[in-house]
Amino acid sequence: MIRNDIEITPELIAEHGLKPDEYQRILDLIGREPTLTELGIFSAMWNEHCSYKSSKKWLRTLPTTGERVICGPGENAGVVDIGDGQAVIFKMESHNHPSYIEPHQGAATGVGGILRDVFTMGARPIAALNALRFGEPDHPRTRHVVSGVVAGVGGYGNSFGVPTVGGEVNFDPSYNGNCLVNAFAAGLADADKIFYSEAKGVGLPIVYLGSKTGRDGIHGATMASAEFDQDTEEKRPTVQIGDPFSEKLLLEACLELMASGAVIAIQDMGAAGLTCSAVEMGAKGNLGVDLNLDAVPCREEGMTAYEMMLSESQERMLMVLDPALEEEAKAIFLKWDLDFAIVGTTTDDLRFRVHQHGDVMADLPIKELGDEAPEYDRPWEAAPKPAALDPSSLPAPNDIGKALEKMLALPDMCSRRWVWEQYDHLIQGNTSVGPGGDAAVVRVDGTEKKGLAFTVDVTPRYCAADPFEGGKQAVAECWRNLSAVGAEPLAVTDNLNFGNPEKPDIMGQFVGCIKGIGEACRELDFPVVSGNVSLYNETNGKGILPTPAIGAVGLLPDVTARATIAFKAGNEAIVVLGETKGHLGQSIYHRDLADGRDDASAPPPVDLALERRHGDFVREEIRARRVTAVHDVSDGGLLVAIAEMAMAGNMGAELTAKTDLALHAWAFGEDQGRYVLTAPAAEADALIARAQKAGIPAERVGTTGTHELTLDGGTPISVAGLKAAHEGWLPTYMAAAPEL
Amino acid sequence: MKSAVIVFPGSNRERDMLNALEMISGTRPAAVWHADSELPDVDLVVVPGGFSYGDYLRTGAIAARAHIMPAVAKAAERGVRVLGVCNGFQILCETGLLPGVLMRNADLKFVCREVMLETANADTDFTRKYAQGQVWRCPVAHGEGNYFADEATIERLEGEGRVGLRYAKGDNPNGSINDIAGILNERGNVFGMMPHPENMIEELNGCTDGRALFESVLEAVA
Amino acid sequence: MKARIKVTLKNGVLDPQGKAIQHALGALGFDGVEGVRQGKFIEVELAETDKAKAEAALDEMCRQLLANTVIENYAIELDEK
Amino acid sequence: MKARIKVTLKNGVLDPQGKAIQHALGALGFDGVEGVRQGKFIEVELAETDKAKAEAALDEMCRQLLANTVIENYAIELDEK
Ligand SMILES: Nc1ncnc2c1ncn2[C@@H]1O[C@H](COP(=O)(O)OP(=O)(O)O)[C@@H](O)[C@H]1O
Ligand SMILES: [Mg+2]
Repeated sequence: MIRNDIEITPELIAEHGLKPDEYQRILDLIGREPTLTELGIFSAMWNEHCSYKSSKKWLRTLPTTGERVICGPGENAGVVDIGDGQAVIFKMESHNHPSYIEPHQGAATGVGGILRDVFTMGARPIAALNALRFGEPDHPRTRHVVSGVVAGVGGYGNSFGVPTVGGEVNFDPSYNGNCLVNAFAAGLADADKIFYSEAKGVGLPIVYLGSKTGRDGIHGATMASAEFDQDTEEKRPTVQIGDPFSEKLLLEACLELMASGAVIAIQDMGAAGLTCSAVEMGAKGNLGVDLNLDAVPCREEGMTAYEMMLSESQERMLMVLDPALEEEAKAIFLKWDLDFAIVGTTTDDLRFRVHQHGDVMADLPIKELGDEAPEYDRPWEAAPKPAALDPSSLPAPNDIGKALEKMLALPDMCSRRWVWEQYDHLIQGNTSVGPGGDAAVVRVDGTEKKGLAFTVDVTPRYCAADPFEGGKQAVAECWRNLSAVGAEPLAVTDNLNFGNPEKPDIMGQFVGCIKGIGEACRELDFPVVSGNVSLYNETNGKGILPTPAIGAVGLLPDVTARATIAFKAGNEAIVVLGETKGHLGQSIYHRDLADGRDDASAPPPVDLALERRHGDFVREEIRARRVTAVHDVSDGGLLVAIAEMAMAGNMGAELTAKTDLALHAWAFGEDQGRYVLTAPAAEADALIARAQKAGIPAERVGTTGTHELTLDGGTPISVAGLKAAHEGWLPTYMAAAPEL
Repeated sequence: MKSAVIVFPGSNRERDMLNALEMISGTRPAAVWHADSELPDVDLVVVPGGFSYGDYLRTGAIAARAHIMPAVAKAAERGVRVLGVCNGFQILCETGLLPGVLMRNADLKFVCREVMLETANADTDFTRKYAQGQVWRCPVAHGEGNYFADEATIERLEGEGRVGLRYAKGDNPNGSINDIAGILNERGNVFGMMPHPENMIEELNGCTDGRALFESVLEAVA
Repeated sequence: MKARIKVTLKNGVLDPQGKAIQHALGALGFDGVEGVRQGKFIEVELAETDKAKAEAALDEMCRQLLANTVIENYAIELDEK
Repeated sequence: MKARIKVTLKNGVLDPQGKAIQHALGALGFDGVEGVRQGKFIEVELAETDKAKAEAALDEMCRQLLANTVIENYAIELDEK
């Protein structure tokens, strides 16, 4: 039993992640020593995760508004108008640390959390994506983490019933002790039926919904409880277990409840569940909150106020209820076998009061818990702008075909089929383009042809070399992936994963990336409507590669006019859009085939005006059904893009490199803003003419056909051989040490 | 055709099935809640895919004991066609309407991909619109589709033409015995299958090979 | 009253999990693993205080739900009070 | 040598399966079921004939594969020969 009147020692304060000056701030704010429960509440509200104390200043610089933006950052997820009275609601969130400790459950609960964020706002989830970063393949823990994370992501989404349609996977030593699991979810709702977390009305019941509260994930408390809790025979695991079945019930019950008109405000319980959700709802509505913990449904006996306030048990919600509809609301939850308990009331005195067993366990000013959270302008230091790489410093490969095959079988470049075949990407029956292409395309349920496209992207090695360009590039690549399927890019969400912000160089990476993201989003009219920051991702003092993952959503008026990457027929012209300059700095070729792991040269620069021009052109061509396949050029460069199209279509091509560049620079350079298109041979000239008229460099580089790729009349490269290499690496790697 | 789709807590492909049946039969099926004890008067009862009750304990085990299931069994007795897809197949096995059991996939992984199916018996109410031996495309999405029954049962199933669908050679995604993808009861009016024909019925799906399965039932009850 | 129930696959019933575990143990370098079978271990807490009644109820539970008696055996063990 | 391993969830760890089973038992009319926890029961057949060695090997197997020691406990029982 943890007592509430325990002496607040400096050690206890430190264990709660509060700095001495932050504790002083608490003392000044409340004019007395906090109780243990209050200390817990402060630690939850003022930690990096909830308060964004290191990042807030910079997040404010992001563009968050736009014609279609119904709700930007500040709610559970962003809301964007997609016409016809409909809205898409989406967000991305990290579950990095829990996933490293227990990969399966960590990833599963990450997916559960983001799905809840989306349906809390009244949306039925229609798509999930996941951006995953693992340690180097040879690291002893990597396989275990990969296998658990993938099983966890799949296990939760499959059972819940949302199609997992895309994502990304990278391997890098910087993630050896700190994997990244970033989960994205999108949902669909009527634009006039969005639910928010702002409480309204005094004296109204606050209702607890969903699963019961247990001692899951009580972080700060673990150490404390070890001390106070001498007679526990086993150290309490803090791992949260996902229960997708309960979440599915919660979804159905919530949507039914929302349709009933009983919901005034609603908020899911995520990190520091009851504390964060109750404080946010009250503070947003300028109301106080009185909680009666005796009414909270508990899974375990003897839970203290401290534990209940900090528990991160999953599949729970809090709402302000219209009392007139209480019986109706309750019946819905009982029908779905979920807990429904009135645990509090809204008040007009702006206090956050927590009662248990007749005692007041906490009594704090509710606004200040959020508003007065520390905010830091952390010192930052920008790394010097890197110089461009001299392409002639890189050796040419002996055999370009062998180099291509090797490249396609690299951990970072191989097929992710092993991953996404464990995800149900078809459920709901609306998947038009699943994993394996540029962006996923999902038909809007109930419409004939309207569609939404989704992608998540970032190239961490670019961000490490030049945070600003890397930030820009992440947004540009999203833009490109959406355009490449024919979608109009609407808006983005971000998941900013970095190391320790107290180090000026790491903070410099953060600031640089945000500036780059902001600039790209502004230039491309691509507002940031939601997001999440994950800092302190480091092991033994070494940070991860800066990884600001961007998730993006686009709109298609007609999914039958979307493009896919596969070659469709023989004798079609292959046209490259955009200029090929052979930029090899930070390229996969340099890093993995030319020994450039320590490359510090500049990543390919991103020209945003050109991105827009090229993307707009490609989208128009797709919508006019004038092109038969489209793929953007990214990691690995042009030849890799073409090979991916060939493998997807099981068809070869004859290619000619009309260039002054060294062949490997032409083939593997990672210049931005490029697309590969195919069109019937007879229409190639017209396509090129249209592009040039739009001011876009376009060039025919070959013709589809046969079962081989031939470059400049060289040795034919078997597409089947490439495919075997490409498809083979991940399953082979994972089979080496099977897991259960 | 009048049809009903049973909905359990945790079912999640019931909407796909409702939509598919409506698209193909022209009539919106009734969605029947697990806690009901009666079925409407229908020609076809479908137990859809999903994770009923989280598939906790054993797949389909808890759903098989739901209130509505005796009514489904009675309907089957009366000769009403009953189709179980994926979790529905697992549930029908658990209720005993179909023999055998679906174990975890041999590689213990959930698998979602397109497979080739072979119509092993085209002379059934569920497959008549396919040609005998026809190979067609259909997605699977399951973690426990590894069909198993004792030798005697398998022999009977095979001998009586009750294996309706098989995974085409080399395309068995789960280790299922004899590549079995779908089986019939003795009378031929109850059919269970792991793949999802309801996700292969319109241009959006890239192929419409799954339609013929529903069209077969449509014809059978006409 | 506390009960522990072991549910095991009958002989001859395919056990993909057991097979996979055996294989994985081999891959991890454990030699001489000649067979693995995986079953379930279910702990039930009952209000009932009469041992005979509890046993009868548990047996029914196993038959009706906890075990699929076509392929599984079960064994019930009750805490002595 | 034959071994039986029980793998159970640690105290306090949520057991969605157990919860669902408990609920289902209630729906089937079994009263007084106050809690259900589901674990695994694994039977392993070893070539090893030395009890101490077998025990050590099994312990390693549990740590490395059979149990997820972050959330699970395990208990090993060896056949007396
Ligand atoms: N990097 C970011 N960019 C834009 N918005 C952000 C970012 N990080 C967080 N936000 C916004 O801040 C709010 C709080 O985020 P968070 O605490 O992660 O949400 P939740 O409480 O739903 O988990 C959300 O509305 C989120 O969209
Ligand atoms: Mg939230």
